[in-house]
This record gives sequence, structure tokens and C-alpha cells, in this order.
Amino acid sequence: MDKLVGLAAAVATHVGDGDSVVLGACLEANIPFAASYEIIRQGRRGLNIIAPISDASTDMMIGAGCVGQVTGAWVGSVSGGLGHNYRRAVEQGEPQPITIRDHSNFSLGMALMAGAYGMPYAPLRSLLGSDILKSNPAFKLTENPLSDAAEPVVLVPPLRPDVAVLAVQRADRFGNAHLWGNSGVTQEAALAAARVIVMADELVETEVIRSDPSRVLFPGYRVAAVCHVPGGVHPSPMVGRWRRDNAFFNDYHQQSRTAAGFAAWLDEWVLGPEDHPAYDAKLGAQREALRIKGQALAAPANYAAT
Amino acid sequence: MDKLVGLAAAVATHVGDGDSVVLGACLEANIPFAASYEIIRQGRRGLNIIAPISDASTDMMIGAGCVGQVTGAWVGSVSGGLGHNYRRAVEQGEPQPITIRDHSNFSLGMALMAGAYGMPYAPLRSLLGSDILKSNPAFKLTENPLSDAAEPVVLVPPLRPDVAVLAVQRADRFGNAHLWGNSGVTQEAALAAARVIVMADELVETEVIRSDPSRVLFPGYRVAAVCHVPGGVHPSPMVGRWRRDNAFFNDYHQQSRTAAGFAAWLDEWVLGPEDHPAYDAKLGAQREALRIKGQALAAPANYAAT
Amino acid sequence: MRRLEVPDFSTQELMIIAAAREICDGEVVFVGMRLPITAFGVARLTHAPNAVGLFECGLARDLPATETLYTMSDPANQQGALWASGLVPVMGQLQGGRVDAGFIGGAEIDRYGNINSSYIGDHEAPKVKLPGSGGAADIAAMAGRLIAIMNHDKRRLVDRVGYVTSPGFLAGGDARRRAGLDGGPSAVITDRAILRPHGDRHELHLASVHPGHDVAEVVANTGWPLQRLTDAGETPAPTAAEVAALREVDRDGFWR
Amino acid sequence: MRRLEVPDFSTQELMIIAAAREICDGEVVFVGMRLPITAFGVARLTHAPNAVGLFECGLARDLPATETLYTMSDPANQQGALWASGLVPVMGQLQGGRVDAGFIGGAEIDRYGNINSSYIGDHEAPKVKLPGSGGAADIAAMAGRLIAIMNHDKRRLVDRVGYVTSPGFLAGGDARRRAGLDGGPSAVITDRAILRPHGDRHELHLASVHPGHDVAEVVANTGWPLQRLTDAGETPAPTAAEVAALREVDRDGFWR
Repeated sequence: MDKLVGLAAAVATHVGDGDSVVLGACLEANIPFAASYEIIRQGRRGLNIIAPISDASTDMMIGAGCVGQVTGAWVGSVSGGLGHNYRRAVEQGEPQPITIRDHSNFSLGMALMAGAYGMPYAPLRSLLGSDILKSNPAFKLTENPLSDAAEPVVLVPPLRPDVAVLAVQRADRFGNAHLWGNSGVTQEAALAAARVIVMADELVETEVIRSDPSRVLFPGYRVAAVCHVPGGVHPSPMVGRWRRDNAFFNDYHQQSRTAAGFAAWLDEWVLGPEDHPAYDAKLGAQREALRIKGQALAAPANYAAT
Repeated sequence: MDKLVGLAAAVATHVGDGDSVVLGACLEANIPFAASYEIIRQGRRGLNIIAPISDASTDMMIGAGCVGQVTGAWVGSVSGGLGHNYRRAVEQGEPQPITIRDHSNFSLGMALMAGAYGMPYAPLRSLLGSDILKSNPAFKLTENPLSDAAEPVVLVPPLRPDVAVLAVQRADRFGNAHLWGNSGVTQEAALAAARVIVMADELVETEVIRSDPSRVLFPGYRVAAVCHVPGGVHPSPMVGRWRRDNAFFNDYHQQSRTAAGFAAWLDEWVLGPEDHPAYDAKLGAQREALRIKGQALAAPANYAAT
Repeated sequence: MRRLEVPDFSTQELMIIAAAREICDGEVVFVGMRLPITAFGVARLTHAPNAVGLFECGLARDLPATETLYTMSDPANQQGALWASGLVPVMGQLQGGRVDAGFIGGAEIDRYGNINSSYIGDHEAPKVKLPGSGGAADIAAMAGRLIAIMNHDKRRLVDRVGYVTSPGFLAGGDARRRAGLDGGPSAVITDRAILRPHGDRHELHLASVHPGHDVAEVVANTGWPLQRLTDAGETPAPTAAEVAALREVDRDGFWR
Repeated sequence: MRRLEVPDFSTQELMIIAAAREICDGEVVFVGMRLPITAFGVARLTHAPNAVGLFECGLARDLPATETLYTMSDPANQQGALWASGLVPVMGQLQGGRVDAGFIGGAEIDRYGNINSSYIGDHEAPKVKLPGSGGAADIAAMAGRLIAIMNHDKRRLVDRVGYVTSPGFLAGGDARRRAGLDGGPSAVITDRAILRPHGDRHELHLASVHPGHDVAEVVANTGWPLQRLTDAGETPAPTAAEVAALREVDRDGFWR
């Protein structure tokens, strides 16, 4: 089934107000910023953003008023520091209050894993002694029923997001995709989510993907939409394709110190450009400078059966 | 650290009497038969063999008297049917009685996953209603503490094997390895085991493995020994390298119908040849006929950073 | 191989086609080995072009393999697969409720669809040690519905199995629900007939008799007093399209 | 960047070298970003050639990256990695007791080594919302030992943190053990000194003062009555080999 659609159509169809959305499953790499921007443009409200570490994406969406809840371990700007919109939302309720469901990276990964594999919960040794157990009421402290000695175990309820937007190096139009480099919680998010939007840097023939099924992290039949968005992860990096735009992150971090500065930034980079190609054109030479031109190819692997 | 050693030395050093040993983590593919044979030659006793589906390997080791316990989901010959040595051991105590720790494939995978990731147990919805819960006392039936309604959950204790022997297409001498095709419980076994023996069909320079870190299922530092054993998975298949030797499996299945037939088979194929090269030479043209000569290469993946 | 009176297909071919009919288009199915994987190929070529097959060794596949498979991990099942992964991610789809149907076999099945593939006799001192569950217990417990494939005789279709490897409706009625399981058997395809669970008790009833067999013979070869569904008739003979699809999948004539 | 009296290294370089000394040969270490990852490179080039670094984004790496990293997921940290996997398999090594040490930072640390990187003030109405744990809570709970890196002032080294993101010895004594955790902080490396837990109470004590600083200054900038270990002296100055290694790792002079 051909699932290739434009990013605006994919967001319009699959991301609804109030949905829980995984954006940034690969931690600092492969963040689908083009999708975050499009969600902002379409004015989605009350989203529950799920990501272990979102770099600046979650902060932007909070500032733009799209977010009702954050289920994550870290919100800010990885190379910059504090997330200014995150602070304003939590400390001052600006542009609106948000609910935080505190996690650590591992507890979030285990929660998505539990969702992916239909586990009733994930039992964890982490978070013991941490006040995360107090500030997030979803966790439950129990004793290990298999242990004779007292052994505390934290139960993490599964996360089954409504949508996961996942950026990959390449995909075919049927939803089969290759991702390489670190994968963060990509596999778990894809298998746990009700709907998966694949954002492919390159659109390829299905034979390319089938040539290497071990590089597939989730089966194509779980994918609802495929969007071909070259450079859609900008300003985050993607190995073999794009370097991180450190200057862009720093600029965002500086401008977002004030609500007015953030509003200006948002107008310039998100609300101004009507879509990703317009954003891309605005980046211009800066974007080309980030393109990885070197080649460091994986050693060949033979899948022949005879 | 150079970890390259001969298979006999690796077995002598790392597989002790009474050890729990993963042999056959990839289900029907990539079964490290050469290691099973070597363990038989060295006369190990009282092993606890862990494998979801071992094809004929576990049956052979039982018949050879190496096994005290089987922790697995299925023992037999996948294309043949019943495991005759397994039957003799369980039904008649010949050559000796063995203990069975019944699992399903999924419960065994989850048990190794719990061992790999340090989980106190894995909570499971499978095995409910199955008598496997009765015949294996390790499982515990509980209620989900996060659910308001009654919701039974089976707790599977973690498995942390003493040794895992894992066959891969290629490895370097430091323990870094590439495996492609289905991986069964290879990753979980490698991460759960105290010691890992990698049996590489091809020995390569470390640059080959580093060229594609996403094809690495477990980090080289977890590996205790690397053995270069071309064709060591015979008679099981390995994608891109070896077809399954169906005739050999059938012959084993027929010959092992009686204890005497099995003893003759064992003499001919395991105790007779002094090592894998001798076994390989004995196979002769039969082995070459199984070699996969075609090429179906994975599409290139670029890891360049700049 | 025994031939039916109708000369165009063997009993095994009829079983394969009956199994193929159990797969709906777009479904995700644990197809296992032997007969079901051939049935899956037929279903894809006829009424279910978008069905996907899962294999517990860690594979998802849509296209039939290019040669006859002896195991699900054979290279011919890997080359061109949609997803080559591990046991846990693939079987985790079962537990996550993402698998529509599964096929399994076994040594014994009983009137409530419980299957034994572990022990004949007391499991602590069995008369026969069978190979065990493999993934069957998981598929039976967690697939949306279960299709069992069995040879039809009294030693195999028994009143109650001595050991439940793969749960069906357990003691019948709501026993399966009370044990915490959804799903359950939807069909048992034998070499003589098709049985399906009926009513609140979920007892297996005769749904259809294969061409060349009759009700009395089926009842005589069943280990409990087999009742008939009100609409029980003859299993529809394979269509020309089904036979053509099967011959395309079964290139070597393994099932003829 | 502030210079010490000793002209050959900056304070940050001294911190990096002190951190490198905490890594033993052959160890598996969660190295995180910024200062610790540089320290890891120095340790590999000097006394710990077989140490391996883990990154929660899903990487294991031994060789230093070929260029300055801004995040652990930068392409330069991926190319040539030993293992590119997911968060769960890599962080699962922590929970499995397979990680010898970990480095983390934070906004505040207290006398028992508890670290806050979540909230300043009441977490339901915080004065400052900090970014949160990331992987820090996991590393602090489950690494064999923890090395914390902090700037040394009274707002950061406090008597008790208001919110424990990453557990140290909690209320001291056996509180950490009673909570179900092994391990715990083994060193706090600041820009003025090194602190280490002491005795049964596990209270952080002064272990050494960096060259160019003195005890009174360190005590004055610590938010609890800081006690000294009996053998507390000066942090050994970097050796020529250590400085050479650092200059090799820090090609761009980021830390000079």
C-alpha cells in the first residue's frame, strides 16, 4: 500500500489535538524538526510530548502553545542548557501551564519497551531513592515477589503513544525503512505507537530496503504515512547525511531567553516559511554547508540464499 | 585485547562441568555445532543447555551424556520431528536422567532479556492457562499491581547463563562481530551471559566491523574468546554463507532412533574427527555443495561524519 | 500421498487451501512452518495480497520464499524479508495484541481446543516426551485467533489433553477469559474436516467435511461425541484460482 | 577562561585530568558529554588504554571522536563506534551491574552526594525548572560508582538538595542500601577541589585542594561544614604525559 504523502497531510491526518506524540526518539540525532514545525503551523493544542531528550524541539512546541504535557527525562537545549520556554511554562504558566510526567531516560525507554511488547509494566531497579518517584505518580514502588529478601522494585506503566514521528535515512513508499547509527528508543516507539509517521531523508525503491532486512528497526506494516523530507531533521544531525547546526541551536537558545525573542524566532523560522521547502530555501547556503559529503561506507553484507 | 583462540582452548577455558550454556540462540540458523561437538569431545558433564529451539544440537549433547538440565522451549529435529535422545533421557533415563525447565519461546526470550538488562523479572501475559506454569516451578503467577481489575501476570525470573556460544558471519580478533539475518535471542544471550564465545565464520580486520556499528548486536568487550571456525555452523544454515544440510539432519534423525545407532553416528561424526577441520574434511564435497555462492549485497550505508 | 476421489488436488492441498481461506487481507499472521507457510503464500496470491507473515526466529515477510523451506530460519526465508530482527521484538507483537492470527500444530487437541505438544502421560514420568512448545504456547495464548492443523484420528483428537501446552478454551465456557486470555481457537483444520468452536461452551463442533469423507467417519475418528454446527456441509472444493496459486507457491510439488 | 598561577594548564584542564584519573584500565564507563568525554580520551591515552565509553543514546565507543562533539549523538561520535544500538540495550548494562563507573553533572549536590537537576523549590510550583534527569538518575542509581562534576560554590554545594534527581547516599549511613541501591558517589570533582565520601556516614569530605586554591576558600564555598580527610593534600598537578594526552584529545583547544 502506497503511504507516501506530504508532511502537512500526514500531520493533519495523524496528529490530533490532545494526542501523545513521540518526537525525538533518537535523542540528539534524527529529531524530526520539520514535523515539529508543521505541528506548530497547524496549531495543534494539548499534545503530550514523549521523548527522552528532545533537544530544542519540545521547548519550541511548548513556547508555541502546542503542549499540555511533557512525558520525558530532559527538556532544554543540549548544547545550550536550560529550556527557556519550558521554564516559562512551568514557572509562570506562559504561554500556558503544562503538566510534567518526570522520567529518567531509562524509565522512559523501559516504558516504551513495555508498550512495544505488550508488557503489563516494566520492573525497574532504577529510580529507587530518586524523587522522580514522588513527582510522577505513575510509578509504583513494590517488593520483588520472586525474592526471599526484601528487594524493592519500581513498576513503570507502559507507554503506548498515539503517534510516533520517526526520522530515518531512507524509506520506501510502503513504510519500510533503514536507520543506522544510534537508535535511542526508535524501535520501541515504533512498535508501541498506534500510528507511525516515517520522515525519510531519502525515498528509495523497495528493493533497497529489502536488500538488508536487519537494518529495518520496525516493519513497514506498522507505518501509517511516509513523508519524503530531505534535511527535515535540521538543525539536528543524521549520520552520513547532515551535521548538527550548532550555530542554529545557539541562536535559538539566545533568542528564546525572552518570550518576545522566542516569538520573533518562531515567526522567522516556523510561521514565516509555509513548509519545509521554504524553510530549507531560507537556510540556503547554511544548509549545504551542513551536508555530509564524505563517504564511509559500511562493509558489504551478503544475504544470498543460494 | 586479542581474544583469538582455537575452539578446543575456548571450550576448555570457558565451559566447565555444570555450567549453563546457551547453544543455538538464533533458533534454526547459526547453531554453533562445532562448539557442541567440541564440548562432547571434551566430555563435559551436567550442563544446563539454554536454547529456545536447538534443532538437533541439544539432542546430540543429551545422547552424549553432557546434559543435566534443559532450559528450553523445544528439543528435537526441526525437519525430522521428535528428539530421540531427548525421549530416551526423559522416558528411560538413558544415558542419564535430565531435568527439564519448560519454557515457551517467548518466555525464554523474556528471561534472557531480563538477564541482559538486569531486570528483577520479566512480567508476561503468555503462559496463562498453560501447564508450563505447573511443570516449571520457576514461574510465579501474580496479579498486576497497577491494574484495578483482576489481571493475572506471570513473572519469569531472569536467566544469566554462565556461557553463550554465538555464531556470527564475521568478527575481529577483539570480539567485535557482525551478525545479519534473524537474530533470535542472540543479543539478549550475549548481554546476559557471564562469558561469551564468538564463533566467526570469517575473521576480519577491526575496520570492517567498525565500518558498521549498527550491525553489531553486542559490544566486543563482553566477549571472552573469538574462534575462527569456517563452516562451524554445519549442518545449520547461515544466510549469505551456508545452506542447511537437510540430508545430514535427516540422517541424524534416522540413525539416532536407537541408542546404538546414535553411538555409531557419534563415533563417525563427532568422536572420530579430532576437531572441526577433520570434520570438515570428512564432509568434503558435501560441504562445498552447501556453500552459498550467490551475491545479494545489502545496499550501502554511509557513516561519514563530515 | 493419499489421493481423494476428486483427482485435482491431494488432501494436503485441500488442507492448505482451507488454511489459506482463514487468512484475511491485511492481516498479520504467525504462519510457522510446513503447511501454514504454504497456505500463507496461497492467501497472498488469491484473496489476501497484503497479509504479512511473522516468524518467531525474528522475521517478518510478505513474499513467499524462493525455494522450499525446511526451517523458518533458512536463508531463503531471510533474503528479501521485510524485517530481520530478534525473537523478542517479533513475539512481542503477539503480546502487544498486534497479531491477528496464528497457526500451530501439535500432538493432541481436545474438545475445547487445548493442545498438547509436551508430554504424553504424567509430565514427571512421561510415556512420551514430545519436543515441547516452541512458540506454540505463545501463539495460542496471544494471537487474535488460532488455527490448528492436525491429522484426524482418535489418538490426536481427544476428550481432554493430559497436558495443556497451548491453551484453547481450557475447561470451556469463560475459563479462558478467567485465566486472563483473549482470543482462542477459531478453526481446527484436519485431513478429514474442519471443526470450529460453538456457542458459550466453545466446544469444537463439526463445521464441514472434506470432499471424499463423511460425517460418520469423522465422528468415529474423534475422541469426544462430536456435534455438528447447524450449517455444517462439505468443505468447498478448491477453486481453479486457488489450485493455480498453490501450484505456483509449491513449485517442487512437495504437497501434491 | 581563568588561569591558575601554574601557567601550563587551565582549571578546566586540571578537572579533566583529575576526572581521567578516576577511570581504571578496562573499565566500562558512562562518560556523558563535555568534560567527562574529554577525560575519557585522556584516560585511554595514558593509564586506561582498554576503557570503553557508553552513551545513553545507544553507543559504545573506545576511540575518541575525530572532532569536537556538541552532543553524544553527533555523527563524529557514531562513525567508528564499537556498537550503535538503542537506549535500552545500552542503559540495560547499567541495570545489569555491567557498568563500572559513570560521570554526571547537575545544578546542586549535597553533603551526601545527592544531585538535583530537576527543580529548584517545590516541584509542584518550582522557582526554577531545570532540564531534568536525562540519564543522570539511572547512572547515579546503577553505576558501580559515580563521579560528579560541579562548579564549587555555596549555591551548588548545599547541605541538602530540595529534590533528589540522582541519588547519592540519600540521608547518609546505610540509607542508600536500604533504598535498594549498591554503588554510590566516589568522587566529586569541582573547580576548586576533590571531595570524597568518608566513613559509615558517607558524608562528602575534602580529599584534595587544587593547586592555586586553599582549604579555607574551599570550606567557605561549601554549603555544609566541610570536613577534611586525614590525608587531604593538594591535587597532584598534571604530569607532562597527561597534559600531552589532553592536548591531543582537545585538538581545538576548547578546554584551554
